[in-house]
Amino acid sequence: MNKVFDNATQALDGLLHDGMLIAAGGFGLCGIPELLLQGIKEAGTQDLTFVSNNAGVDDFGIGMLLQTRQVKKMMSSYVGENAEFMRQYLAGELELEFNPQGTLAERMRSAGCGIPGFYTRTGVGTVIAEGKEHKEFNGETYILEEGIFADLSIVKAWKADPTGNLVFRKTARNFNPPAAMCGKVCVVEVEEIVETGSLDPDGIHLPGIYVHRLIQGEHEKRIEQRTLREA
Amino acid sequence: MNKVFDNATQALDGLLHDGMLIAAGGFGLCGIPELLLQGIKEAGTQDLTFVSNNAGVDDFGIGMLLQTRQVKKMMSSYVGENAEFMRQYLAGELELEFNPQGTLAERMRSAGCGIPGFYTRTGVGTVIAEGKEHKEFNGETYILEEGIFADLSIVKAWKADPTGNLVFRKTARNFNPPAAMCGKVCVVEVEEIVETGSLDPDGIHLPGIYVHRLIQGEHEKRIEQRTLREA
Amino acid sequence: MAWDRNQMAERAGRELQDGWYVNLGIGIPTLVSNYIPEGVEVTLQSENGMLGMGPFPTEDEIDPDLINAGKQTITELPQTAYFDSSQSFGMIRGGKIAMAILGAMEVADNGDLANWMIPGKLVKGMGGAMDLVAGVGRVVVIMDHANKHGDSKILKDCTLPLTGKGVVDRIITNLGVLDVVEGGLKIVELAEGVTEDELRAATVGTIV
Amino acid sequence: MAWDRNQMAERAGRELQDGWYVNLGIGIPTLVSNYIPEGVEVTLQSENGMLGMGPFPTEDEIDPDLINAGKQTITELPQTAYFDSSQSFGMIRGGKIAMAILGAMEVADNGDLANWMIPGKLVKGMGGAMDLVAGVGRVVVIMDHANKHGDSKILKDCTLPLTGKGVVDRIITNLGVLDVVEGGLKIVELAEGVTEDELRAATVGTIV
Repeated sequence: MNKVFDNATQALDGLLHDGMLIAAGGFGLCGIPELLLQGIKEAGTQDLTFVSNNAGVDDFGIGMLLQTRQVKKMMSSYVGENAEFMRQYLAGELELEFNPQGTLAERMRSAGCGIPGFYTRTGVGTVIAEGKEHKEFNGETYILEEGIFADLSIVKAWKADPTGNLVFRKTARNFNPPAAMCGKVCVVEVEEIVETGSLDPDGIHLPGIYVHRLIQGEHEKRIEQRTLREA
Repeated sequence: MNKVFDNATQALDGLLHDGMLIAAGGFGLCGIPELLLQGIKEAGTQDLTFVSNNAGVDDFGIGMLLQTRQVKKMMSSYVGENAEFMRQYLAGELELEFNPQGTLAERMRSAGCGIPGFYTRTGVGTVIAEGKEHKEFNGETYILEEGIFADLSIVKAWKADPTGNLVFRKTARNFNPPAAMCGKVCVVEVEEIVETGSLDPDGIHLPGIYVHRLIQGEHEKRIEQRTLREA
Repeated sequence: MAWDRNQMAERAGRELQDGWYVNLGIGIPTLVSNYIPEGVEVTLQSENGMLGMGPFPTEDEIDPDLINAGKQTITELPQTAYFDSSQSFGMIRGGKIAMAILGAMEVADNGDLANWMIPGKLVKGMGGAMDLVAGVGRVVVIMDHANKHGDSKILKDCTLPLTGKGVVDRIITNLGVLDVVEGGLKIVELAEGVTEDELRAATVGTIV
Repeated sequence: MAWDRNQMAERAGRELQDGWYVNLGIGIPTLVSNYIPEGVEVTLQSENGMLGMGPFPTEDEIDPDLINAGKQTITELPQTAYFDSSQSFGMIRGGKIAMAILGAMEVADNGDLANWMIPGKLVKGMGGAMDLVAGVGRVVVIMDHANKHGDSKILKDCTLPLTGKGVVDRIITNLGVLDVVEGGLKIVELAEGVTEDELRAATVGTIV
């Protein structure tokens, strides 16, 4: 069973269809699956819904697919930093479902763990709670949030072995593990595929069972806010 | 803020009271907080409820506390391998709440994550589902399981730094992280406390935020089923 | 004539497909790991927190921190990954495990499974069995066709408390292989030397 | 006379207790990290998956894989631990973070908070703010007492969409410190040179 593919186009072959729901890892531009997003752009798949904490910037990340009008809907917690997003949204060309960041992460993790719904205090008394079931536990009110089951997960990790065991690096881990868990199929891009047996089995962040296809490639890893202190 | 204590007795000082709910890590005798269980035995605290996957064996683990009659109730998935347990249970001296193993783990993790309830397919149509709320998601039936919020967590890890960052070893990880998450206070025993900065920040299994007190000590690490193959 | 334990395990081994992640129960199911067909790579999950379970250890490989779900000492493989119990059952509940092969006390012809409790007897607990049957992609039961008293373990209705309702996909016994289908059970295969009449006669559950 | 941004941050710094894990919002709250009192050790959480947030990097320390919740490049410390977003918000929702210090557009005298959306304007999203105010042990707001038009940001009822209902414990403004208590707000402290009458006059929300 070979999980390793040559490039994004091959790794995505047969997995894309118009109108599908794609879960993408990353926070801002940190840890986003840039090669796979480029592959989706090239494939030209239409009417996509993305579950992703952010929407990239105008010319990078999911922003790229907004420019090519491939995105129908975003499920996100924060979509600043993207003028084209705002233009399409305010023109009614793009749907947007805001989720509190932690609710979004947990909805992805839950789906991946076979949990179709969970209760949270987050958003009680706000617009987020409207239309959702309310329930009391120990005298406090919680709302029901549902798992997000995606058709495809696209994920960026640092290293993988050929069996798909993944290691992430620093804050580039972020939404990648929950995104990986919630898809029917999960495709991963890494900076380096290492030999099986060379990763510490106690140090694997996401076991290969979650990973169906794998590519290695060069990453731009663009920085959004270059903030320095005096040396 | 010092988290490091000299021994189990000191680390448990002020935290124990009769009738409390204690979450304990470990699976079988693997990765159990043996020093802290010994400390609880010596403290003589009564009417304890333990959330723990298993109940130890007659003279080790929670089994020790069954012999001293300190345990009122077990919340577990499997309690074989323990004759004294069975004797007390069949004599009506011990309460027992069976939980499917995954439900037990998720109930602990959920509480630690501020989730008071979640839906699962596990146990639907069995005695486990009796009296629990049933709900349909996408045409399938699930039951509501509630978070287990413990008064105290006792946990065994392999290494810690003085800030409480924990690393576990092999399958001794098991229930320890979810147990650590679900308690108001969490006390941890490790084989070795290492210098702050010597653990890989990407390789920490449970960050110090979950850990309130910490001891280092010698562990017996008893083996339950010594099973060999021919060399 | 009928299959012995090892032949049943060998037959179960032919259920495995390349690339699958699989959970094997305690007892005969454990034997299946000896019969993984040539060219088929499967990864064994141990629900106490491990993917890539290796064989039992030699004397000097023994590690108290490395056991399987039956609490037996085991070893790791190059592709092994460890994780905690909530993650382990997350992957089970989430359908990431392609198949579980489990023992059973009773199976009903609608796929109901009873394998954890005999009322009035010592009750040890369900462990991870309820999670497995509710969560994995496919549930294969491997068991003797009859119990010690010679009575069919394949019934119209289970008499023992259930582990799961309508969860079994396939049953492998010493007499053959049966699938749970609409309306009852379908004979997939007969064990060597077993006739269809013999299998039907030995089965209480409806065979369609 | 009143406090400036740095004095407000310094005052907020005195809210911190030794051993606490704390989340600081973007803007003035970020400045609080410059005013952690002597002898008080706090660990800063960044909700994108980090405990033990260090200062901004020098040019040669910059790492694209290491940013804070405001997407700014940062550094790690010896006690740093990384984790994923579901774990990060698990600790937030689970009450493991002792305090969040956040900015606000409006606060009501019952503790309602609005800090994420102005209808009709560009909507960027709530990010992690709703999770933080619902989950952390204590919520301290730090903001100017009045908006650009000179109107009180402390109201009887918020006019903007809420981030959380009844979630604010303490408000630190340029004019002083107020606690949300039964029936309204209680003055805890006046900024240097500010009188109680001035504070009351500048506040629309009920002061008890």
